[in-house]
Amino acid sequence: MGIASMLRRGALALGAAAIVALPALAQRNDPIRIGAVLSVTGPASFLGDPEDKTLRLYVNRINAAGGVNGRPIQLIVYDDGGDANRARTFATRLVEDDRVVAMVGGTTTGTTMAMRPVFEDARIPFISLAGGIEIIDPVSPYTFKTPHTDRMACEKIFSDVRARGLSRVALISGTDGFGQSMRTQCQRVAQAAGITIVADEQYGPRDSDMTPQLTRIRNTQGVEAVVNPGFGQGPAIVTRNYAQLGIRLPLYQSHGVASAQFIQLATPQAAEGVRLPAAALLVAEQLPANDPQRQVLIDYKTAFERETGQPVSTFGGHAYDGLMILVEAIKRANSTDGTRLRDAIRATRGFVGTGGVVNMSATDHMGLDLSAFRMVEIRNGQFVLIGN
Amino acid sequence: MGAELLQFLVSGLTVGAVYALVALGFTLIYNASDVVNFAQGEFVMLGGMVTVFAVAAGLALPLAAALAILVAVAVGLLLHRLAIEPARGASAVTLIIITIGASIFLRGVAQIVFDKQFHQLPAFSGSDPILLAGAAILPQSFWVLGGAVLVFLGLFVFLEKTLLGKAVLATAANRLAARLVGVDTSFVLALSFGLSAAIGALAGILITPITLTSFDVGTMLALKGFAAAMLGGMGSPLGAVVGGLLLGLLESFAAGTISSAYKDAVAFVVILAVLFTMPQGLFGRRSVERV
Amino acid sequence: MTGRSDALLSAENIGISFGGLRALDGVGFAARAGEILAIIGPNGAGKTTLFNIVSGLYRATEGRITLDGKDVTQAPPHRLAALGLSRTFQNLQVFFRMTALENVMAGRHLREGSSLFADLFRLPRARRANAATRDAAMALLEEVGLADKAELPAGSLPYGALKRLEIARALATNPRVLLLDEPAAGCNPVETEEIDRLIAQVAARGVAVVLIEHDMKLVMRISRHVVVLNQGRMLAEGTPEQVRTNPEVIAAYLGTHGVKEASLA
Amino acid sequence: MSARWATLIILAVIIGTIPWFFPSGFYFRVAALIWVTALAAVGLQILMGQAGQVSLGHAGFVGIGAYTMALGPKLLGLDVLLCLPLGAAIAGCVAFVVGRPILRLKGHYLAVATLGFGMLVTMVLVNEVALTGGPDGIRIPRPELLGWRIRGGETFYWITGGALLIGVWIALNLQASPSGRALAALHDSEVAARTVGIDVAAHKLRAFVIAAVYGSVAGGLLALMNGFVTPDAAGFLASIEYVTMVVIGGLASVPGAVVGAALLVLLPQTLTFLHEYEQAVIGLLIMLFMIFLRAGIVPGLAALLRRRPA
Repeated sequence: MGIASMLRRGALALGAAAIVALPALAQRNDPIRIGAVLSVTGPASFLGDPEDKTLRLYVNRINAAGGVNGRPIQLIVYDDGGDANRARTFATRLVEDDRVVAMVGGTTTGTTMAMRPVFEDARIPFISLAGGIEIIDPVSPYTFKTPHTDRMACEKIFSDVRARGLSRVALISGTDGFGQSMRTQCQRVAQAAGITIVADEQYGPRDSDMTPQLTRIRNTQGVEAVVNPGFGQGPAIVTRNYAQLGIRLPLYQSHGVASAQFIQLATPQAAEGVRLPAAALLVAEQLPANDPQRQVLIDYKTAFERETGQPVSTFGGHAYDGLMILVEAIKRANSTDGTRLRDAIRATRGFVGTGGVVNMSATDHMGLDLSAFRMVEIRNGQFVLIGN
Repeated sequence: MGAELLQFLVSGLTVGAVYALVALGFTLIYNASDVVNFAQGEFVMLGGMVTVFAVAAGLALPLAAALAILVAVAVGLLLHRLAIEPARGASAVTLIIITIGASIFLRGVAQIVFDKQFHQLPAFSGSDPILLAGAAILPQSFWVLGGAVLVFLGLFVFLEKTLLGKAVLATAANRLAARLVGVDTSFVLALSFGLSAAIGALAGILITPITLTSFDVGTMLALKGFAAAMLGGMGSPLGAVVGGLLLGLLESFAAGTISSAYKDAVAFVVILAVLFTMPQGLFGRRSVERV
Repeated sequence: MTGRSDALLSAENIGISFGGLRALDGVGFAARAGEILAIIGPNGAGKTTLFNIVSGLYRATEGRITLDGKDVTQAPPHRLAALGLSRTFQNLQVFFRMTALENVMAGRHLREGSSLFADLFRLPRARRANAATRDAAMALLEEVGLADKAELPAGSLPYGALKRLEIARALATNPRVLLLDEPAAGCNPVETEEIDRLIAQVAARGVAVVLIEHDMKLVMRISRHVVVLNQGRMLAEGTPEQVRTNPEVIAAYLGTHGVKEASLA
Repeated sequence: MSARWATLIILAVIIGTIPWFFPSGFYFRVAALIWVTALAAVGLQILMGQAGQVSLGHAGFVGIGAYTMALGPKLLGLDVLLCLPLGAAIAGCVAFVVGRPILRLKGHYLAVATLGFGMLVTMVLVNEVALTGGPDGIRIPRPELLGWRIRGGETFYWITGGALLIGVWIALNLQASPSGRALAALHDSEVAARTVGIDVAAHKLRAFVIAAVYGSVAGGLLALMNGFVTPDAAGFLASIEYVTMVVIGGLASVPGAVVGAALLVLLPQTLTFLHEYEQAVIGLLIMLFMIFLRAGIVPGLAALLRRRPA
């Protein structure tokens, strides 16, 4: 081997070393590292994708506006594909390798629960974007969440059912995490809400025809309303099949379909009259001018739709809320120390997000009450806010 | 009661027709190569997604559908040319893993080229259900069933009445012998990939108005289609059709009468029961072990 | 006739149908220790089917098979092997992914007396069994003249060697009855001679050898008794001399060419 | 003999020394994940590579092992560490019962039957919410040994590394033993295997049970180190992944299963920079590996090395 080639190899090795060393140098620039593990692909990509887009969009905006406390934010996003084991690995990576100061993410309750111990052990604040109530009940010191819980969705739906003078409800749920978790919560709160569950059907996350289940529900004696916990394409097919079979009972969808896309997928005719509990994001323009959320919602909606060309969904909104709560907490704490940051997040009061007005406390790591949920009805292909 | 059973029947047949088309795609490629093509579901995805995006881009539905089939066929041929042909002579399991890789690849590309949202297509001839003896049937169901029947008939005529079809059958029966009598088995394999892709894409186009579509619909369909092909007997086109319809019916009747949570389990238990009594499936070649 | 009391293996009145097709009907034979019995007949006569039934791979529709006086008509192949019946195959059934030595070692399966537990944890028992098997297999390879090819993958051996390898593997089970399905097919004269010698050696040890063979020279030279099948039925049976001169056999099977060949033997 | 020891020594050296090069605790986690996944893959290698029986339901046994860690303490009040052998026993029994009828099937029919088994396991885990926590998963208590809480990536690294070493040792023992020879024989020719006295059904069943025990122990360790498990662990996609690992590493090779597992665990970690292109690239790489090293990585590279004398 000639000297020239040896030199060339040496130079290559040096170059490689420089590349490896670069991130270390860059740290002196001191960006605030925020991690996110999202289900951007996989069965929950319907949720994870808008979350991903929202985080990237707003981190860019914040950095363009000068960052937080004069420091830029560095967002590190990993895609867990919906797999809890992989999520856990990425969580470890964020903590051990990327040394993030906080985490916004965890698209599903399953991935969130798998990641929680990593952040709790490392004393790093973790704001989850998943619905399951077990994430924050009982409270873990460093874990927060922004979406309403599925229990709240059930309570909201059931109170609307009662307001219509009805009480006998049939459930048809997806067997995905979202559907199963909400189904369980609905069964738990039914009695207290004065509701009797008279039928309990299920469908797989990729099923393409739910007429057998709905036929069974139709043939069940005394059903007065039908509730469909689920997300993705399942509820759209349920809604279509519901119309196809000519069932006239009130149909309730969950907050899992809270996107204009749902109406397109289910077709406006079939979706006519369907009600669902949703964050105000869907009906931003219909809010009274003095509603504190109105401006926040319209801003987010415009920004998201302009950036992505896709209809806004409440899931992206959860990510917005999580990021903004964190950013405000960093400003208030003027620190990125885990515990001080946690205390600052806990001290969030009157934060106006897309999901509602958030008031956290040491015992409430979500900070939303039932009023944050609005009951909307689909009329003529539009979400319409109905008085409550 | 009768209306209810009819409802399950139509639901089962519609879903089953799609399984049957996927199973048929498996069978064609399997017969030409012993490869179980786990990317078969991606052809269904391509059929639906390309049509959706072509319609959104302003193409008329028939044109969009034709384009989708062309795209799927091109992908099928490329898959054969670039991934299966170079690995010729490798063991069946190696080839199967290649198709699994292909399926991951195609899904990965689809989520970039298209998106990760769900999409719908308008029904071809209205979405007002037809009431038949108390059962509500979507017009699109007839499209699906009719399309499936046409494919079955067309394939039957092709295999039995044309020289090329006979070459395909000969290859399926005995590859070596077929090669000896002058059949270009490599061409037959390419043809099978093209044909399977076309059938899969057609299934995707027909079913999308009922079931919606997204970049990842293929996995579950491949799984069900594979099970259907096994139930019918691998290698038998008739078996693929019967297996597919039977699987669809099993699921719909199980969901409607036994348990909707365990309907897939019921279907699989029946498949296992069939295989235990008929280890080659319903219509599989029952061969005595030659030694 | 069939069913002689001193027969080690006897098959009586064997019949089998495949989907309505009568493949064998009323066929039988008896093999005695130390004796070489040949089964001959034109292609499709049912010789290999008979072997498949006797070795337990197929289940006869009717008939009775006894091994050393025990009724083994329903016994699966591995039970038969344990009782001392082993065989080779017309279309080679070699373990192609193994070496020649390992092929023969696999044939020692029944003699190894190791347990799964011992195997998994490599207990002394398993190691001893392995070593003993290796020595025995090596000796057998020596006997069939393949010792120098012991470590080669079986897939790389020539056809004639594979035939002998199968015999070695069959012998590894310590059989009392050995079924050989065309052991000399595809072998050159030198190899045929070697196989000839090998078969005689085995029989001399007291093994009952049943042979399917097309090579008439070989058949006439080494067998004591010949059974002729035609279209699934018994055509004739007797000493090579009796069969050779049987006009029915000549007409149906041997033909002019065969007669000439047989008379040369 | 020597190849067996060489494999074990190389693996032991790798497990023993790579922690020196780990820049952060995260690498312990990834490496532990490789060891534990490889353990499951080695089990499948015994079934698929040595005995030649396909299983598309291997993750079902991983799931049984993992959920035993959660349900044993919850339902029976058992110590979580006791649940590791319990899970192995349960998986072994399930495999014994299920394997009997299933293993009569061959090739693709066996594939679909094992697929069905895996689906049934997943379905129970998903649907029996009250028992299993449903799709959102269930927590596993943190283990304690003599009052010492087992936790931390480093601890699990050594536990899983040790388990893999034992697993590979056993698999290699089997391969070179009379039982292993019987498996290899029935893999090559069932007919010939039967005629030399090998009870084919019994040996297949043994391989199935052994594979199930491997899967279950791996699942239990995975659950322990995650402290949490969801039905994904038992799912069809996981089963496909195990098959891919075994085939891509080299069906006939025990170390191949380890290499295959390492590859499939590392790919998603190293390709994160590709963002949305990651899936496509992973698919492409799987295809390329199989096209160019069709016997698998380990046998393929070994053949290349042999062809090119040093």
